[in-house]
Amino acid sequence: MRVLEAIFLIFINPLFYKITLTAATPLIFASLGGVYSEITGVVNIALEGIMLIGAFTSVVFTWLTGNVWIGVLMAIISGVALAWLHAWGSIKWAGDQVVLGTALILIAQGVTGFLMEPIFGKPGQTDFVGKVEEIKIPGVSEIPFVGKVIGEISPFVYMAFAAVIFSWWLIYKTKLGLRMRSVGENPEAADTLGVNVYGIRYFGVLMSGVWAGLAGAYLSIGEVGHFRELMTGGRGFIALAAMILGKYNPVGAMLASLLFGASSAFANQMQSSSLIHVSATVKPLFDMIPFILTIIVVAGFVGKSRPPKADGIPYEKGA
Amino acid sequence: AIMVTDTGGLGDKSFNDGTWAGIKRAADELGIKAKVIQSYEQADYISNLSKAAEEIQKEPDGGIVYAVGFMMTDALFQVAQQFPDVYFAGIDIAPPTDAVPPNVITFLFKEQESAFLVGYIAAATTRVGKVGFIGGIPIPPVERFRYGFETGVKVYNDLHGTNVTILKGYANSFSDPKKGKDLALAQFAGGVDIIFHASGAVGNGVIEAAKEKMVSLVGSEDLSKILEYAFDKGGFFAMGVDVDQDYMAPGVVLASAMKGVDTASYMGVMWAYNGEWVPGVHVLGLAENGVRISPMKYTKGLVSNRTLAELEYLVTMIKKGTLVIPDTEEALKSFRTPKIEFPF
Amino acid sequence: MYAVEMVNIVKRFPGVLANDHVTLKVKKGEIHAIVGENGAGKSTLMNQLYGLYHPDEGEIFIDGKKVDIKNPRDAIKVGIGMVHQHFMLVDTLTVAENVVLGSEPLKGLNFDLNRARKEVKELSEKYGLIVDVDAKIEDIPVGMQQRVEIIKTLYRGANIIILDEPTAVLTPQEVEELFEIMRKLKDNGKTILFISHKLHEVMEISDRITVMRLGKVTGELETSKTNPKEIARYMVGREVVLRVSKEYHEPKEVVLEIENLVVKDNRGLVAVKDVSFNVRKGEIVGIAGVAGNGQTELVEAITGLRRIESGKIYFDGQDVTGNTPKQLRELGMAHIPEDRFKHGLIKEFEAFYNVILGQHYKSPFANGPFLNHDYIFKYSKEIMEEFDVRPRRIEHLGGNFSGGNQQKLVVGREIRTNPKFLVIAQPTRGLDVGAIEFIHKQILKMREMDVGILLISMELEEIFSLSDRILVMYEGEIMGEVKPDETTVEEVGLMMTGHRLEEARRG
Amino acid sequence: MNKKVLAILVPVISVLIALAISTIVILLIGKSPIEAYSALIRGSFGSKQAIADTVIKTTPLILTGLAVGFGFRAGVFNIGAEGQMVMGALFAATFASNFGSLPPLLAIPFTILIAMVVGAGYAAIAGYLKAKTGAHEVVTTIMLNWIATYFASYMVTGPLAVGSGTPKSPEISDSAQLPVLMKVGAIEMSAGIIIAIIAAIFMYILLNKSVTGYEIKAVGFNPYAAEYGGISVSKNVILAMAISGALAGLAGATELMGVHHRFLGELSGGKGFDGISIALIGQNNPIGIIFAAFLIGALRTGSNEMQFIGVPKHMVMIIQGIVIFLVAADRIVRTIMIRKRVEK
Ligand SMILES: Nc1ncnc2c1ncn2[C@@H]1O[C@H](COP(=O)(O)OP(=O)(O)OP(=O)(O)O)[C@@H](O)[C@H]1O
Ligand SMILES: Nc1ncnc2c1ncn2[C@@H]1O[C@H](COP(=O)(O)OP(=O)(O)OP(=O)(O)O)[C@@H](O)[C@H]1O
Ligand SMILES: [Mg+2]
Ligand SMILES: [Mg+2]
Repeated sequence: MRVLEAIFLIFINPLFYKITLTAATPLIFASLGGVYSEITGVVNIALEGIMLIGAFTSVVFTWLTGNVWIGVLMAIISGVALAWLHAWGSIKWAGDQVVLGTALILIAQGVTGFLMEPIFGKPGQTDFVGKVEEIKIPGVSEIPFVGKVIGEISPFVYMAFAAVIFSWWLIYKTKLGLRMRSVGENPEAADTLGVNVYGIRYFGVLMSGVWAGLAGAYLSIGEVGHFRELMTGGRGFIALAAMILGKYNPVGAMLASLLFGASSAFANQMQSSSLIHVSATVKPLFDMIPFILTIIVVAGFVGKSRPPKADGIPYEKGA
Repeated sequence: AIMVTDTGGLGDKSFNDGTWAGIKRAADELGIKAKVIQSYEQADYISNLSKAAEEIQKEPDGGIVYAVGFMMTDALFQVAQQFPDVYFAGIDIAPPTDAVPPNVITFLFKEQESAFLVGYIAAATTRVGKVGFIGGIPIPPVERFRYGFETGVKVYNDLHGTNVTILKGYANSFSDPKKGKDLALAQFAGGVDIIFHASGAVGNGVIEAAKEKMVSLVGSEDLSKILEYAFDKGGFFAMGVDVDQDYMAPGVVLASAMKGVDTASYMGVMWAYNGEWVPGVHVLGLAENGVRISPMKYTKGLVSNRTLAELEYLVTMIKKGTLVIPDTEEALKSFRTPKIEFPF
Repeated sequence: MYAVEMVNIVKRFPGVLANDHVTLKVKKGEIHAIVGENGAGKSTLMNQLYGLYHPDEGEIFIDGKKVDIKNPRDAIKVGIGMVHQHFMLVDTLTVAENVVLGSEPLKGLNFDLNRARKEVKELSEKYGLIVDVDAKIEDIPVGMQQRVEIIKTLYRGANIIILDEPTAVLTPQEVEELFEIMRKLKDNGKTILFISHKLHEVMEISDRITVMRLGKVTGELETSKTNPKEIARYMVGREVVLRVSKEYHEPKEVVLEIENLVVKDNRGLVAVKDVSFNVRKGEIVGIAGVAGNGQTELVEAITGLRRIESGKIYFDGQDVTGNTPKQLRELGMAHIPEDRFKHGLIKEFEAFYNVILGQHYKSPFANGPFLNHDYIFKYSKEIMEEFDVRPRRIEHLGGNFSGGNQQKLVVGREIRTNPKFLVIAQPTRGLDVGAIEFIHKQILKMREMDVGILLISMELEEIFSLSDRILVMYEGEIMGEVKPDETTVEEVGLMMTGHRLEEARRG
Repeated sequence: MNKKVLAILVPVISVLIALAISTIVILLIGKSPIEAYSALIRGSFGSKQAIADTVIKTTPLILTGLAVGFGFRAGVFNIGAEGQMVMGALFAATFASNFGSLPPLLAIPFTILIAMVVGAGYAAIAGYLKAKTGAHEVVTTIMLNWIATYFASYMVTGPLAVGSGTPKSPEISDSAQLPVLMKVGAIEMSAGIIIAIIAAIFMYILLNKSVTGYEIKAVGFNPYAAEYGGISVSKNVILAMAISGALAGLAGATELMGVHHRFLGELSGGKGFDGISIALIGQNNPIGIIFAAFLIGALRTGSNEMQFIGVPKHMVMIIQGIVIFLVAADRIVRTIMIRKRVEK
């Protein structure tokens, strides 16, 4: 009974919904990045690395210029730069996309770790360098309950949802989107119609750099205002899972990210509930909830998620 | 002197950084070389310590090898046996057996003592009767911080007839600040107003969460405005760990439970070179200046003078040994607040 | 004036001379057929015209003007459109989207789907190419997919349209429709290049014919002045029997008995409705029908690949309802599947692994848990020899054989299991006349050896020439049973469109 | 140039290019590249100790490489070797601390068996879900990794925890420890490498000589054709995952029984993920995987020596990253080689 009461209290607490949103935001961005890349046919396991680079660069430039938005911009640029390496290796040189992705994660981890000392004069983590402030929307923050959820929240959360809408529009409503979907599914067919397969794939991968870079920027200057080595904590892989769970669709990826955000917010609140009496060392086990829930959802409700047919296969003309 | 880090590496703002600071200070004073090797994975410990010991053997004046972090316990003792002519020191390392070889010293800290003090402050300062604790992974030093914190709250309750309760949580990580922030926000949502963290970089997120909540309440990041508000109405606070983290969010970090790792490592190097080597385990607490609490540069005004005076008194009791803070789960369970009569 | 002139085209692939100084001249407004054995170089020649490959030597003239076609975009510019042997469609997109892909109409920033749909509808009406503009490609039948391909070329304003083996996957009705469309296109002034292995089709539709063999042109014929036998001789370099003749052979006991079988398709709709029939040893029962009338599901149910909703299957007197493919194989059933890419072959396996699929775990192919490679190599050499699989390399990967040779591998594998009963679906789809002759002979040989055979084919000619009895399927039901020499193509055709035997007889 | 020569030359040249790129960085931080690289080589091959170290590092990498590689051959992407390795080692450690009464001849195979069975079972969860519900194994194995990590962390800080230092399980019985092949100082090179090589041979035979291998490959290449050929697709998907997981569990066993002798918090240390690139660099071929693992193992060992001359550990991650990148996009290297030859 106590447990039910605890759960009930969690669900009626507006902060649960706010933490859900902020926990989901980096996943939404990163899984969108995955969607862009994979619907054009390039597997992108490097999201974790791109996020890390984005988190790092945004802190560096925020620190150098004092302007967080320059930090955000540079996160996007650096994300695109790393994504470009992925595109170059996997599109131009037809390399194995999974291996290239893991290589880029290593490179991102190495480069960010390595540059700490020369740039900040100390390794490991930086001091607080500044943060994108939460925005307060006057009307909204007065609404009961809702105001507590989104009345004062990071602009990145809004950006994430805007990005989903934008992406849905781009992918399903524009000529570019049509071409993206076609080169991921049947690049030969697209090629015979004069669609520039390589160009579109580059676009998809570079866009994944934009989104994953933003995901990284959110984690550092969007949330905590500093950089710590490996601070992405595996979210790139979770985003990958969210993308598959969301069936390679921006809206689906968003829903999967929200599911994940909600269950980790739930796990956090369960740990922090004064109604649940377990020994302190058992508490870390609550963190398993999101992962178990995801398995149940993917096995029980989602079933087959079919990747684009040409996903992961380098396109070579005339083969 | 050569220091081998655990896989956390330099930049943890905790034992690796602290040890390195102390070694460098000693090396500068002595005019010797100091080096650091960072371990990539657990399997590196033995080979890195062995290599470091070989390096030291080449030095005409000898030297000392530092193993930093409880993860290196087994490796340190295995390697030290192989190099009896090289001095070894371990930070945060408890010997697996009672017999410590003559070439080894290890330092342990009574984290519980400094955590006791911040727990006491938290209990005295909370306006809602609820405080929080966030740990990284429940490893022994983290747990000792928790035991101390819980004891501090309990003693305050017992002495003042209050009923301050504690929410506890762990991040399962030492390096994910976002997780720390989410967990802290969850605890704030659960009704606490002060959170003590012992969670490495995760704590940066905890501090950020408190700051965000506080700034939102006050409507300004200005220190004097924050303090003014806090003095009148309370607010949201974090408490730091390992080093003085008060500066990370002035006015919001109420106090930090510090651990003098640098003092220990400085001492070790000095002993090795000055021939004052005292092998064995050195447990450093308040009495030995191994742990302490931050001077509360910004926030002293938020804690009542009476509380500060009580703290002074409790510190002397601990130093004298008349108040023993539990360092195990069992000791915590059976801890009963002794009779304490403040002389004022 | 020629619409297309390809002069002295040479194209080499590693180790293969695919086109050896080929010259092809196509008049404006004619339907020009190109025929030749599998691997003769027809597709290669057309791919160069469409800019997918670049010729090593030779020149191309369009309407008398020399052109250099570097990629499909160049080809589209000079008015060439191509419908490939393997369709170039994006399965997950709709018909309209597929058609306009690469030259999409816009409305502001948005892709103008409505205009695309309207334009596709207009084209479809103008040429009688019936398509559902909003259906996804993966949901529509092959015939419609082909019409989409043709619309694609028209949408881009093609005047010269290449159709590479368009009829291989079509039902006779669909072929007729296609020919109607081709005539309409011709009337509209379009020039058509038409590749086919079916000589009667070539005779029916084309104006002139170019015959290829081993990368060279062996003949240029006026359709009105030639006949199938002559074409076949140019193609194969010898006399070919175009229609195998069979002797009477007394059928033995029943080997397969189907009772009231009901099977559902992938979408969960009933595809086989209450079907009953039997097959005896030593006889060939042919199932005729337009594709998509439940034949695929019927075959899959019989061979254990698909769940049965109700009804019974008896094999050799034994109830085998619900048995797995493995159990059925062990009882002596063999299966030459309709889709050799999907079911028949593992493209990544070498020929020697492909020929043991289904028997790989049995002695002498395996010794306990291990494969017996010595025997496997020997066995696969024998099969390749006996069934004339080219190239004769047992380590060649399944996917690297040409379609005809892949089919021979599958046929060889299944026949060599010495089955009691053989299910054969579309055995000669896409094969040249020589290969068809060979496979038909093999099927009749099995009949002589008292194997019961169930033959599913969309080629009425094939059904008529091989079967002892013909069952006609329509919408999952058997419309009637006839003997080939007691019926006519017209009667079967009527039954294929949903008339029961009695109605068809009445006329 | 024939294919085999190229297959060896490409990684070698990739290493050279990666070194060339990092030379620039080393020069930029004011160190000598020659010194750095001779340290790298000395560190990985320069002494008995170095060689032993390299072998110790290579062993688990071979096994996780085989695990992932086997999965790829069977058409499943087992991104969960990490979790399977952890679970295998954790359960083996739990039981093997009580094997004191068993002779090594029983205790060793028994411990190995536990790790393999647990690894197999854990992976089979993902296999089962894929076969029965179509759940994508990349999603489920990523999730299972996290669950394993948290579970293991809980076990060594809670129920299994011993001592006051490291979160760790009790030491496994002596009889369950792998025999030491070579001992240099405190560094013990165990028979783990022999187990890894046997596993590679086993995988080679299984894939290339056995009926099971034939069926697993058939299902991986074309499940429709496999089913048509009488091969059960769901059985083989589960089996393939299980075998892959057993190999990952074996990696956990050799780390447990040959290196740490107890379960420690960071036992896997990302080796399951390393397995992905090792498998693919080795082209999913057992022999290739051995060489790829050796390449990465040697780079890692050598990197520690580089730290002595002041090149930070991150440099090696970058070098490794570049090597893996170039091996994946091997056409870059091939193109460079062809251009070079044309110039000549
Ligand atoms: N991509 C390729 N790589 C290597 N060789 C090829 C390739 N494409 C075709 N060939 C070679 O060119 C020859 C001609 O092939 P092509 O596909 O043009 O034959 P075809 O006449 O179209 O046969 P079919 O009637 O079966 O369609 C083949 O025998 C083959 O050896
Ligand atoms: N990637 C490849 N590598 C080597 N040879 C190939 C490759 N692709 C095709 N070939 C060769 O090209 C020839 C023709 O291949 P293709 O797929 O066009 O067969 P086809 O005869 O046209 O098939 P169908 O009978 O279905 O028309 C075959 O002889 C095959 O060996
Ligand atoms: Mg062809
Ligand atoms: Mg062909």
